[in-house]
Amino acid sequence: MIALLTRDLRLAVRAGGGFGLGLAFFLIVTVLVPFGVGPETALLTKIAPGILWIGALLACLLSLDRILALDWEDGSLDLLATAPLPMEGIVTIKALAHWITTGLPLVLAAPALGVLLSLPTEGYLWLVVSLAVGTPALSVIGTFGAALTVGLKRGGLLMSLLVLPMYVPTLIFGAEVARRGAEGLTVQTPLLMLAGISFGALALLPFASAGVLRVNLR
Amino acid sequence: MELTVSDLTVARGGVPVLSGVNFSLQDGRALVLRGPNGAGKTTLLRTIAGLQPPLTGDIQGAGERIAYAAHADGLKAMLTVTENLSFWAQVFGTNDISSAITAFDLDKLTDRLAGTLSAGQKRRLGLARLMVTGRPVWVLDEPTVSLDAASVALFADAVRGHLKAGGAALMATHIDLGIPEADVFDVTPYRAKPGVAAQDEAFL
Amino acid sequence: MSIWEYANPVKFIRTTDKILPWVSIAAVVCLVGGLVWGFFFTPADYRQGSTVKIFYLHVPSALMAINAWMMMLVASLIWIVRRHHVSALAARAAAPVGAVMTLIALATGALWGQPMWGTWWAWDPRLTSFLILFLFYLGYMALWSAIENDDTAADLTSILCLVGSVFALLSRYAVNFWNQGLHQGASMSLDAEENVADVFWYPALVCIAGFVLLFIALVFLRTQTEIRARRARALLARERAA
Amino acid sequence: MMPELGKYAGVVLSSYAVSIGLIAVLVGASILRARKVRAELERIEERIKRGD
Repeated sequence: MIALLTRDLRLAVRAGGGFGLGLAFFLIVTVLVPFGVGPETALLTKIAPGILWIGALLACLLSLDRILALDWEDGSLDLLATAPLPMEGIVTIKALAHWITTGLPLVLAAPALGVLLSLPTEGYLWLVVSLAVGTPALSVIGTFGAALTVGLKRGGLLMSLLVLPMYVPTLIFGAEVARRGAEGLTVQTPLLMLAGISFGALALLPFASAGVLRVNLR
Repeated sequence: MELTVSDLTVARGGVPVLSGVNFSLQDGRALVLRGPNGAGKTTLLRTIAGLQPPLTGDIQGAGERIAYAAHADGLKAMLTVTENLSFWAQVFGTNDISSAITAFDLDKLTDRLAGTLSAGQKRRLGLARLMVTGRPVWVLDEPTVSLDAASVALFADAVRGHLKAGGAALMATHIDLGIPEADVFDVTPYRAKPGVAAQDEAFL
Repeated sequence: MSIWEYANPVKFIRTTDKILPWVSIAAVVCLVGGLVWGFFFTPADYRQGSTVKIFYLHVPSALMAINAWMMMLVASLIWIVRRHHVSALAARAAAPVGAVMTLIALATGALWGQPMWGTWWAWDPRLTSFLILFLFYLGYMALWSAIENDDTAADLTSILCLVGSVFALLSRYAVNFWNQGLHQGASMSLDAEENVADVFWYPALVCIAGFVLLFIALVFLRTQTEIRARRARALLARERAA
Repeated sequence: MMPELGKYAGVVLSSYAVSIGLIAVLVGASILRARKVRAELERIEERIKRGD
C-alpha cells in the first residue's frame, strides 16, 4: 500500500502535471474572477470564499481522469488487481495520492489567493480548515467517478457530468464554512456536516469504487 | 500443489470462446498453450489469473499463487528500472530484486528510466517483474513478443530456474521457447460453438 | 408462481402487452379528466389567483420525478441482488421519463415563481434540489449510453444509482441548510385541508393518478422497447457468430 | 368556456403548454422508438425464420 502511494507521488513529481497543473489552474481561475466581476474590493471580499472553493473544486476535477486512466492504459491496473492488495485499498490509496498531489497544494495555496481577492483577515483560518476537511471528499468522490469511466474513450466529459452533482453537498458546506468564517459567524454546524461528508465518503465510497473497477476490468 | 482447471468455460465480452477446458499443471512443470489468434488464450489466462469470472467450471490452486504478465508490461516510463522492480517487489511483499535484474541482464540499465528502454528491454523488465513477485505459478501471455533470440534464451533460463525451484509456468505463445520439457496444450479442440453472450441468452 | 417469473423478458412482454392498453387508457382518462377539471372548473385561489391551476401539473410531476428515481433505485437493487435483466432495463427505461418529469416540475415551478416571488428562478432549496436531481438523471442516462456491453452498463449504472441516491439526499439537506427558501411547505401532507382546500384537492388527486398511470404505461412501453432492442442485438450476434 | 385567468393568464397557459408539450414529446418519442424497434425485430425474426 505504502509502495503504491510512494510510486504515485513519485510519478506525480516526475511527470510534472500532478502538483503544478491543478495549482496553476486554481491561480488562473482566481485571477480571472476580478476581470469578470470588476475590481471593487467590497464585492470581492464578499465572494472570495465561494470563488476560492469553486476554483479548488474545478482544479480538483481537472486532474481526476489521471487517477486511474494512466494505470489502465499501461496495464498496471490489471497487474495490481492480481497483486495481494484489496481493490478497496488500491482505490483508497489512489484517492489519497490524488489528494496529496492536488488537494493539499490547493489548501496551502488558498491563503495566498485569498489575498488577491481581499479575503478578510478572520476568513483565512476557516478557509484553510474548510478546504483541508473538504478536499479529501472531493478526491474520494472523484475516484469513484474515475472508476466508473475508466474504460471509456473520451470518458472525461462524462466523468465531469457524473461527479459534479455529487460535489454539490461538499461545495455547499465547504463554502459555507469559509463564508461564515470570513463574516465572523459561528462555523460549527456546516463544519460538522463537511467533516461528516468527508468521513462518510472515505468510509463507504471505496467499496463502490472497487466494485465498479472490478466490473470495468473484467 | 497443482493448478487444476476443470470443465472451464471462459467468455470474452460475455460470449463463450473456450468451453470444457480441463488440464492440470503440477509444480515444477511448464505448460504451453497453443492455438490460432482469437482462439481465447488470453481470455483463458485472464480468467485463471482471476481478472474475470469463468462462465462455468472450476479453477483450483490459482488465486494468491498466480503471477500474471499480460501484453502490457505495466511499466512506468518515468521510473527507473530499479524503481519499477522494487515497487512490484514491495507490492508483493518481497525484497530481493537483484537476482531478477541479473537473470534478465538488466544490470547495465538499472538507473535508466523505463521510458527510454527499447521494446525488447522493456519486455525483459516486464518479465523480471515475475521473479520479484515470489509467486509459484507464472501465467504468461505472449511473453516473448519483441524479444531477440538471446533474450528468449534468457527468458527460457529464467523459466527453467523457476521450475527447478518448484514453480510452475503457464504460457500462451506461438514461437518455440526452447523449453523442450514443457507440455503443450492446444486449445483449438475446446473452442466454443459460435454462440451469443450468456447475458443475451435470456432474450433469445 | 412467483413474482420473479415476470422478470423473464418474454413473459414480461406478454403480460404487459395485455395490461398496457388499459393502463394507457386509464392514464389518458385521468390526465385529461383531472387537468380539464382543474383548469376549467375550479375557482381561482383568493391569494394566488389563477396561478393555483399550475398546481395540477407541478405537484404530480414533482412527485413522479422523485418516485421515478425511487423506482430506478429499487430496480437497480434487484439487478444487483438477483440479476434479472428486465429489472436493469426497466431502470434504464424509467430514467428519461423521470428526467422529463423533473423538467416539468422545474419549468412549472419557475413559471409559478414568477408572479409569486417576482422572479423566474430563485435558488429556492426545492427548485435547486430538483435541478440537482435533473443532473443526476442526465449523468445516469449518459453513462448508460456510453457503455457498449449491456451487462457492464447495467452493473455500473445500478451502482451509480445507489451512490447517486445518497448524494441526492445529501444535496437535499445541504441546499435546505444553504437557503431557507421561499417555497411553501409540503402541500401534500396527510390532512390535506391544512394546506389545500378540497375544491383544489380532488382534481389534483385525479391528476396525480393520471401522472402515476402515465409513468407506468411509459415504463412498460419503454421496457418492452429495450427488451426488443436487446433481443434484436442478440439475434444479430447469433447470426454473425453462426 | 375559457375560465377567467386574470393577470396570470400568461404563466398559467404557458405552464400548461410547456408541460403538455414535454409530455407529448416524451410519449411521442417513446412510441416512435417502440414502433421502430418492434419493426426492426420483426424483420430480423422474419429473416431468420426464412433462413432456417
